[in-house]
Amino acid sequence: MAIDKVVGSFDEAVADVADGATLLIGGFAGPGECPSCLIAAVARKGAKELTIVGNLGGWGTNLFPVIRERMRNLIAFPPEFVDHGLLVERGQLKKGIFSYPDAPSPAMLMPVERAVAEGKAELELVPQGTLAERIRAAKSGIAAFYTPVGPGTIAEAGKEVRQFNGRPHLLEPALGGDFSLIRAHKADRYGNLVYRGTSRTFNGTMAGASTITIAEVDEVVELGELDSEQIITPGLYAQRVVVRPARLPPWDEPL
Amino acid sequence: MAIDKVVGSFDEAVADVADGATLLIGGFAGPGECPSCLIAAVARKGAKELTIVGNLGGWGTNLFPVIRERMRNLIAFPPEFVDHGLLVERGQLKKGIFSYPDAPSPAMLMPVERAVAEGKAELELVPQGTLAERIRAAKSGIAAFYTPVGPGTIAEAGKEVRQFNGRPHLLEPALGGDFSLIRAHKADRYGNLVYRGTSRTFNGTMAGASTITIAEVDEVVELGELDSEQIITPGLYAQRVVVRPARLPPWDEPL
Amino acid sequence: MADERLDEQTMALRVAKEFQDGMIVNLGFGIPTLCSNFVPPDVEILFHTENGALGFGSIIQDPEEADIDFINAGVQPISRQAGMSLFEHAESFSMVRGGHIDLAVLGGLQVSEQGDLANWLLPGKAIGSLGGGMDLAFCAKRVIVVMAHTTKDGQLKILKRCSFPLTAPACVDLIVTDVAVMAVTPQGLVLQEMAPGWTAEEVQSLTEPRLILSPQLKPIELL
Amino acid sequence: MADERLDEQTMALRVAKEFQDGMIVNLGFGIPTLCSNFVPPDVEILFHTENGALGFGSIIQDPEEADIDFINAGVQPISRQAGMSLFEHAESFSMVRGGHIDLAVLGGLQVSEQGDLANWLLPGKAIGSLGGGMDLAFCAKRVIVVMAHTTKDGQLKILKRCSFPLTAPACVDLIVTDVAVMAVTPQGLVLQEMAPGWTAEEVQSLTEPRLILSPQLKPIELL
Repeated sequence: MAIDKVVGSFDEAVADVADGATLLIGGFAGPGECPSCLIAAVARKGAKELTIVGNLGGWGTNLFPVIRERMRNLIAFPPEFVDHGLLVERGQLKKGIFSYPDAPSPAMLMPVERAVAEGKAELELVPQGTLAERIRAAKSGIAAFYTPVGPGTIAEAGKEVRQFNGRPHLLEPALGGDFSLIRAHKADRYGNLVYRGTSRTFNGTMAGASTITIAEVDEVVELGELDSEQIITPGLYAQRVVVRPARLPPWDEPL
Repeated sequence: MAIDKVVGSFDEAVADVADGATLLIGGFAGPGECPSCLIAAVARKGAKELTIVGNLGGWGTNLFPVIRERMRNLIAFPPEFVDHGLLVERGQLKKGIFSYPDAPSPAMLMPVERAVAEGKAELELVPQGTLAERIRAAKSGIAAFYTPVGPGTIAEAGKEVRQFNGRPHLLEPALGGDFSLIRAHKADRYGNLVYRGTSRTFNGTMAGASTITIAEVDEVVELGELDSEQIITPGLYAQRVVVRPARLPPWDEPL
Repeated sequence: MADERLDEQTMALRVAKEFQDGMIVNLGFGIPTLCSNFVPPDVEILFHTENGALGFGSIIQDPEEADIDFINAGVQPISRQAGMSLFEHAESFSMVRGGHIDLAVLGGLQVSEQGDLANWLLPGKAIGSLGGGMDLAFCAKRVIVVMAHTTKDGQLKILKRCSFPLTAPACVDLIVTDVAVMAVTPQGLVLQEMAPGWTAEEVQSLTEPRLILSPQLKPIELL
Repeated sequence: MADERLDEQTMALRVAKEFQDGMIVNLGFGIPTLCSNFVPPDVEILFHTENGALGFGSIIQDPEEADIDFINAGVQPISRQAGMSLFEHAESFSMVRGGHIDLAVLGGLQVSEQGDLANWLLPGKAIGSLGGGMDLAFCAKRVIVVMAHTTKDGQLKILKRCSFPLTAPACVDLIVTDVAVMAVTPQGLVLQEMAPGWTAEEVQSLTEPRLILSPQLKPIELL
């Protein structure tokens, strides 16, 4: 039988995301690099007690229109965009492991800030490079590593400190998930992926760092159309591929 | 002033390789992926007491014709090819850190096997994946990491063993160099690199893992000719670029 | 009373004088981002952004031309440029942690005379964001902090010890403010340049640690 | 006296029956490489090679068509194939160490009843090569060793304990030899299949640890 990782719907792709699952959710901060349809499908499924690993805490549906309006003179954000702030708003988060959880202005509160303040969720704050490296370690079978980033700061809390070359380092453990939900540009049936521009970001890092990696792509192309030299994520790191429509429907509609 | 990393000659490119230097030398096992001209230039310079990090121990000039003849019915190896076995033959090696130091047949001896037997050089034997990861750690500023590969084998000797997830792991230190000598296909003046086929191998890994990375390439192209999405080694990892002639001259001729 | 303080553009201009040919430079949010407008004409540098690009062009000003797949770490649209490369996040921070970034220009809430930097937790917020600033502060070869010399309500920001939680200890090499340029040295903060019309005493009055006056103390060059 | 032993091609054919749809498979040097000739027609698998390719095609037999930039870890020329991807060495071993290789087929000098494997130091050599075999033996999801049941001079290779230095302890799942197929289980080695004409006693006589006879013990299927 031919290998074919393409799944017909987003709802089908996330059907086995169970309560208590750990999700690595790709993206950085903007809509270009965010797997919005996969996130919406997890919201529709309603899986609870999730641990979510990502860069941002997530804008959510209340804050995003404000941000979109602020950014209007610089860049046009599609109004249908949702990020994992949606899952936080809907009470699906147990623990967030983020690099950038708070809103960029003291006048705003991200959903995760509210959830933590109300005692409904926990937060683990991780420097961005350490977060990326911990995820990469999970993909790469590295149990833990020593980084020079963090000694003498909040990042040191609870961590082993050890000297290498006369400089203190922190021991940081691998951080893998049950599912990586990522955004890519094109895929083939083997799960080979290419990205577009800076949308590669944490998406490329998280591919392969979970038991199941699901890629939300613009297009599935014929095998061979992706040049071997140019494939960024080799297919063995992606287990499922779903094609996203050109225009996103409202998040609560089946897709 | 415009950034321009292209150096006019191989001899100039390695002029500051001093006695006692640590060289990471790219390649895997065959001639396609080996920076032959850079190695030849180091041989001509005659730097001594070198520590060489690489996959193979190096065929050298005596054994290579034998291997070439053996491979004749499968693949045509260019006769002018030299690898770092040349440096071993010429007594320039103090210590080799290799994954595959011995010849594939008990009837042959690689130069490094001779040198070790005669007490002229030391050898550190490293599993190939651990070697690659140690080099990558040097590039990435990771001081050391825990790998599940090696406990209960020769690889454990002298290493810290620690349990993670109920499984023993070895602590492996980063392995960087003074110079990485690598082979690539094309470069631009920023030092951006692309490779060809399986020639990427340790070349892509070693780029950026030394203070100075020198790339031996087939061609330097105009800035912008390498597609941003397809650049494998971003230019900040390469400090020097040298163009290799279509046909290699004998190794002892200035180049 | 002291003369006017420099505006943000002028501070950025001053920082950009530190750009040297061939440097790999990462600019943080806010004033640091403005530095990209002032690269000296005979200097070629490459900008790095944490979210995975090196050697990108200017910030795009027209939203019609912006592309949501080409942004910097401040979510500003960036233009493509010959020689630009793209990469994923772990690779991007291999560059940072591995010491491949020559210069990071960061904003600051507080800087100590030892060069400690605090810039990640805004006063009054329960939760802050480390982002990529901590990695940059620890690992860039050189760190310049650019910030107002004092807070809007007159609180000192250059202190003997930071009271806010640190981004990184002993990481800052140079402080550029709206009134002065100071180098962090083993002996303490060396006042090197002052905004036009300012005296060393006036700068000192806004600075908690004792400033060492550079023998080459001069006005900030604004051209 | 026992019947003929299987030749290398036939051993490779038997191993290839373990290939299941969608598997990522790494083949070691020697007999394992031959397995690529026997992929069942209705099965699509992707081959991984340590030197940085996944999903490549067959070994090229004509040196005129060979390209020195497209080789496998045994330095054999490989053909390009739709869906193939290329990567550098650290990424290649991220795949191995990270458990992304479903099946590794390796050669062996000795295998113990606990599934310990020794295959990196040839007898009589002072120096051996670990290569990528150690990483594969430790980290592939499933490890099959394919080898002659005994050495050319009749020494046993399937032992209670390996006398040669180990490649990895307790790593082997299945042993395919020129006379038998044996599974490594917590109870010991289970004899599952024998070459045509062989008896369990004959296989046992060439095997140091006591073999457990599978209730489904049968001749090796050769089609």
